[in-house]
Amino acid sequence: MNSSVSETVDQSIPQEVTEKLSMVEAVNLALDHAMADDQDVVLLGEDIGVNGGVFRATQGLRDKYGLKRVMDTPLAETLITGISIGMAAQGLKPVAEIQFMGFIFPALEQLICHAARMRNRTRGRLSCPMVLRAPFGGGIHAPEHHSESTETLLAHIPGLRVVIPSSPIRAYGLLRAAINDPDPVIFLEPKRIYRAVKQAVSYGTAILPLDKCFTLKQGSDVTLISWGASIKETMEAANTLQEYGASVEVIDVATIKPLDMETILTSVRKTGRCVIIHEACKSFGVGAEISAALAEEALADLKAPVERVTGYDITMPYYRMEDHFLPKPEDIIKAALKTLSFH
Amino acid sequence: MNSSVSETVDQSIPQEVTEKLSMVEAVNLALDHAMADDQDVVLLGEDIGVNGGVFRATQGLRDKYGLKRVMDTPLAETLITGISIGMAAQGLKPVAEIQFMGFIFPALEQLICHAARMRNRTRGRLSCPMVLRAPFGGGIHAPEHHSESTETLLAHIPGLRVVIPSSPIRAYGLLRAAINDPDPVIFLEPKRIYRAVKQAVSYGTAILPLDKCFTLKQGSDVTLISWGASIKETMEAANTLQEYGASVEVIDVATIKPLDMETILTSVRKTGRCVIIHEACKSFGVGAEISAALAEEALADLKAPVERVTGYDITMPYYRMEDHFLPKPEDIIKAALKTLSFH
Amino acid sequence: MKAKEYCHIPYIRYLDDEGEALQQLPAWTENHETLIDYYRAMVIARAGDAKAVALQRTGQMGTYPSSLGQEAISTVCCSLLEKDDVLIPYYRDLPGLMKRGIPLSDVLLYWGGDERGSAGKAWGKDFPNCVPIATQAGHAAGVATAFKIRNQHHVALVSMGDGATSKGDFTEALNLAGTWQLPIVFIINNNQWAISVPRKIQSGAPTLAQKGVSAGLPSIQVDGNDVIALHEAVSSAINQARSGKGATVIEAITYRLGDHTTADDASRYRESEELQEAWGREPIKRLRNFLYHRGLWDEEKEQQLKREATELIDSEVKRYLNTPLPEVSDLFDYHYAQMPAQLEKQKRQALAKANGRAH
Amino acid sequence: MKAKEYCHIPYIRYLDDEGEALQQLPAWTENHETLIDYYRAMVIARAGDAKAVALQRTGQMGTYPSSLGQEAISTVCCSLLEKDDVLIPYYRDLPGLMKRGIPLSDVLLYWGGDERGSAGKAWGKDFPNCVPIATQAGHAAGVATAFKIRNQHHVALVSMGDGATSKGDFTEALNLAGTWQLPIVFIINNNQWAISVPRKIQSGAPTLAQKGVSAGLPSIQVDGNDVIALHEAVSSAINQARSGKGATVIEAITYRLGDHTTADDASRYRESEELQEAWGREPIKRLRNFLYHRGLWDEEKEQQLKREATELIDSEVKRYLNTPLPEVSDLFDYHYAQMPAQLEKQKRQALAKANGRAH
Ligand SMILES: Cc1ncc(C[n+]2csc(CCOP(=O)(O)OP(=O)(O)O)c2C)c(N)n1
Ligand SMILES: Cc1ncc(C[n+]2csc(CCOP(=O)(O)OP(=O)(O)O)c2C)c(N)n1
Ligand SMILES: [Mg+2]
Ligand SMILES: [Mg+2]
Repeated sequence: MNSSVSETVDQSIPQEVTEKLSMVEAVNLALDHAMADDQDVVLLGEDIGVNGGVFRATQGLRDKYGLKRVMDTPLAETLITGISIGMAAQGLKPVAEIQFMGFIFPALEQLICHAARMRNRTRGRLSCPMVLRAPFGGGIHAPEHHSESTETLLAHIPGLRVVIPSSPIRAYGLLRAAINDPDPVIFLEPKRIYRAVKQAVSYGTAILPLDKCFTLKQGSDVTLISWGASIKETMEAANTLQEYGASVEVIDVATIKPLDMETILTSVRKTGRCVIIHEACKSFGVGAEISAALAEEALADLKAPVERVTGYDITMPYYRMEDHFLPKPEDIIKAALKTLSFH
Repeated sequence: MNSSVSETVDQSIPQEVTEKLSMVEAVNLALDHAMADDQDVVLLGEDIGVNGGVFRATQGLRDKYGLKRVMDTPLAETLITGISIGMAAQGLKPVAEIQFMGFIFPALEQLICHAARMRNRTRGRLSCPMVLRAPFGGGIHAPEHHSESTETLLAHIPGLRVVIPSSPIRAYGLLRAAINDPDPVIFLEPKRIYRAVKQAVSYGTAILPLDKCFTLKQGSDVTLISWGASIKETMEAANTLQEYGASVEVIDVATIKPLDMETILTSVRKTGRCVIIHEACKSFGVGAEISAALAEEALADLKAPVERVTGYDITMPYYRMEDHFLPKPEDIIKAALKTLSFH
Repeated sequence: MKAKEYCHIPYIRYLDDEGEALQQLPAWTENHETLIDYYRAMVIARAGDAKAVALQRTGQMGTYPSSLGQEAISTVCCSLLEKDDVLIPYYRDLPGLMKRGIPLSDVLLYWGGDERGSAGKAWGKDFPNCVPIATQAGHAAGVATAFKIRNQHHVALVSMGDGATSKGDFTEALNLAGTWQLPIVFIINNNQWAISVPRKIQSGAPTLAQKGVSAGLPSIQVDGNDVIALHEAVSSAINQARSGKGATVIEAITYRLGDHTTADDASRYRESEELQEAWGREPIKRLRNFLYHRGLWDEEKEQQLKREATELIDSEVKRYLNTPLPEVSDLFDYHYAQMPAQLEKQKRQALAKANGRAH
Repeated sequence: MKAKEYCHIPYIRYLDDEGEALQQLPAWTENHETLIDYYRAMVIARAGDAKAVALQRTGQMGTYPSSLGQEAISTVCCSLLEKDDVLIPYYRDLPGLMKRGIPLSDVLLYWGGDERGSAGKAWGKDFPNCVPIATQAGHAAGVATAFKIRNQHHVALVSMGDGATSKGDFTEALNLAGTWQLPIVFIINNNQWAISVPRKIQSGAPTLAQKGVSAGLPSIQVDGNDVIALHEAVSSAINQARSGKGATVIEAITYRLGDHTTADDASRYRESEELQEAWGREPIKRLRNFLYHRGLWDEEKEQQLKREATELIDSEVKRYLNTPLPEVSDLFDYHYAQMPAQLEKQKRQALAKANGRAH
């Protein structure tokens, strides 16, 4: 549990690779393999059957595994979550899809009061090995309620895990781990990068730990910390900063809860400078916990105040103006330069 | 908006005082006066009518204002919130009670997707002048789900205000302000101290601002920051620390969102040391935002890392063991001494 | 113990698929103006709807949910509402919104990603579009409660899809409507599909109207492509609500002739035969036949109406396309009547950033 | 268009308030063992319930919701369930839990603020107590779905109060049960009150059973103080579910003879006459009369049963009171199968603190 897991893109290219997959295809493959490996894995959600999900994450799985294992539900997120808990308590491993994270709120009572508590409430007699998947985040010019990032609400809940991949390989490895995990995992898929890059993914692709950050880039001057779709802008910013001569470390948090503060602390103790980037509103966001923990546990090592580059404390604007909300590479660069020039 | 509001306990004792009230009685009086002043104020919730609410916060109001203004609803928190929004959009000022904060989760979709957005969504054409009251917090040996503190979930939502009183006078002044406010306010009542102290409260008691912390005690060595029921333990700790010779400043945040960082920053810039105390789970709690903002904006002034004394990242234990969860004066003292002895 | 035995839901229909009367028509149909008005409204709405789809297809607007084939429901409902009544619509109500006097350009602005589409004066106290399914049912109950508290004889009319009837929000609102005798009309646009989920796997109940039975409410089915049947059902429900006798649930049977939205491809999950058949039942053709057969409509009027529609739509589309971007400050200014200091600070940052980019 | 006309809900009753047969009794009642077993179970449950209230009153236990007067429903339901069926109870199910073989001490531990009350082996796969109203309905639908997926002929039985029928969770689960033909029995303990809210202002529907009609489910009312009627209704519903014919909604009409919980004072909001009347209909007296009149029970048996009950309860209360506090580590150890590093750290802090206090 002590060493950081470095980016697996280059390490885990499996031997039997035939084609490269986008992130949403990697999700599909992970579901497929999990279902093939374990009869107890079942899928449920709105439009996941013949339609294959509105983003096609479950495409082809109904034909392959049948109606009993790929279930189109009525339109009711409270219900989807409630029955997942009921099935999980009987030993099935439901993987439920919430069509967009903006519609996850009816699920919260079930998640907070039951999924997160079943093991503790019964001292291990019953448990809740379920996964709740939801695409999230902005930047695809979607309608109202289709672009929010509210991972903080889930991260605050004891008993849940919250996982966010940012590449096809990590999507595959983390989703398979999430399904294997005996506890409830919220798996949030940054839909802006669903089809951004392709990577070779196969059955041999590594299953990844659920409590480890990924160090995507090593450096010594400043640590950029992000997750999900913002990893894209973060890497762009890192590359530009590198051109300016700064040595940049980039961490993809990926496992938001439990938070792997050890990897983060080790990095920031080294660099002394840190910028945290996320799409969610700033106040009371996940960035706050990371920033607070850094200052509490590594105050002496901080050469500059931690910077947060985030969404504003406003409702996600409709799409004409969403660009004004989302963190941009230049915002990240500016914040990094501010920490670098701090004295 | 620039100066801190200092504790009003001593300032606002009104002339026509006849008796001293507990906090829950002050809530009742605030509701009574708001209803007398404004025909548009209506109350709704479960058991708030003839029963007067399970904590008696609405006692006597149904008889006084009638069935149309004090409405017992069916058992449905989603509905309670939804109809409040509908009424508010028509210009009424609904004050809804959620019986315990542990049952607020079905209300979140309505709060997040509608109450918080109505003004922004319609660019001010419609608005949502509602108040949602809920008793919260542990320490009264209540059953499961009756003792949680999940204020963070609400604080992260743009468009909401979150207010938590910690004395009868503040309960009165803040609740009257919340009802007057043209936007949705979540008003969380720390039930552990519902009847802890009595203060003189009357119609003349000051209506308080909704975006200002209260400085309960001035000092120069360390700032203790808390809200709600934990103010009790925080004040006890402050008094003990004072006996030890430390000069302690105590801030009751009271208005969790929007957060009055100005008052907090001014204090911590002065003392250089800070302990944040809350009952909620530590990770991703309100304390994280305060701690992060302090380190980001006052790094140079911090003489010691900020300390957080909070609940653990676990489900609120059933009552036999809840004492192990709740912050105690000795925990606060220990943390304060740690910051005081830091070098 | 078969459920069907416990429950009888009436079904109202006046015109057959070809627009022929199936029974004696109600007296009000003698006044042809109403029927012609319905026809005109539906034709204009369909043209506006087609334009919205075209704007999306040509990259000039975002995702849009077409109301193709379902024009009758929304049109009749909103024609029968009075000005002080409140409409609580859902996202497939373009025809009704236009009937309420809301400019097409507002609706295009909304789907074009601009909050100002729900801001205009024409909206009155009507609710903006509602995306989170069935949540608007609670708002309708709240609006109706306000009417009741204030002794106002207004009505709240709320629309939703067949899928929406599965969400608890809907049944919670039904229950309250029954308990408090609220002046609401619940209208279900049963277009047979909730995205890819067909009606029969949305609910095992033989009708969706019978959801109202759970709350003790009068509940009926109506041919949702038959303006006469709709007019009968909705006007009677509105009268009942207005006179203090409580709410009604109306399930209007229709068909979604288009994709769910422009982001959807219905051919993935539904048979083209089903679609072809449904075209035979669509409401505009039906009413046109009726009017033609009675000599109330002719080709000249049709052409004139089409020109009118085109003219109106062109000018509204122009207004939409010419609407400049909102101010960056707008993103901040409408969150609170009194802007918090921290938000003020963020607003300044955003403005500075926007200025920086502009230069 | 009166809702009542659309909907007929049968009402089953065999015994009158005094325990006299109102109609020909079902054949199974000839086997007296079942009825005697019901009687014994209800008497023991009522004694256990009274003890729980007494423990709370004397400061030895936390808030407790008494099942006084409602023993028949829970007792009959849980007697008819098989071992591999799954019970999804709510907080007023002490009689049924005891019938399922769960020690009274477990239930006391739960209300005594100790998670281990839901941990014991005797619980099998049954669900622990559910506090957030109606949320358990979704769990039942999930359990039943699991049975269906695995081709297991088991049944999920879920109980809830009259108030719970207003919450959307309940109707969402009903709808799924109808759509997927799930093996569920929904049993509504209609004790006429949801804390201070009387049945008639909980819903305008003439029956709560008809909530099932909204989902196309067979739905009946039964006298909830009449074990024979309950047995008929529940066993038929269980059989139907077990044989793949889907779910049933049973509204059992009873009365909450006690306060809502020990934290409540019902005299604030309900008339004592209503309570007195309800005592005349309570289930234990009724069955006792029936058994006495048929010579199946006598004073000696009654005394013997009371002694048994006292003995059992005393020993369970002793076990409860002698249960030492849990370990502090328990607060942490059951959140995740694999404890996260950060939680491990917090656990060490908590243990250190606890040790510090102990010294
Ligand atoms: C709470 C919620 N869940 C999911 C969605 C995504 N979604 C949008 S429309 C739709 C189907 C709605 O079907 P129906 O109610 O029949 O209305 P229709 O679109 O057919 O008019 C879904 C699942 C949503 N908007 N809100
Ligand atoms: C979601 C939720 N809201 C509120 C409560 C508080 N509460 C506990 S019991 C109760 C009344 C329940 O009445 P009913 O369903 O009739 O069951 P009964 O207690 O009468 O058996 C309420 C409002 C709760 N437990 N859960
Ligand atoms: Mg539909
Ligand atoms: Mg009840």
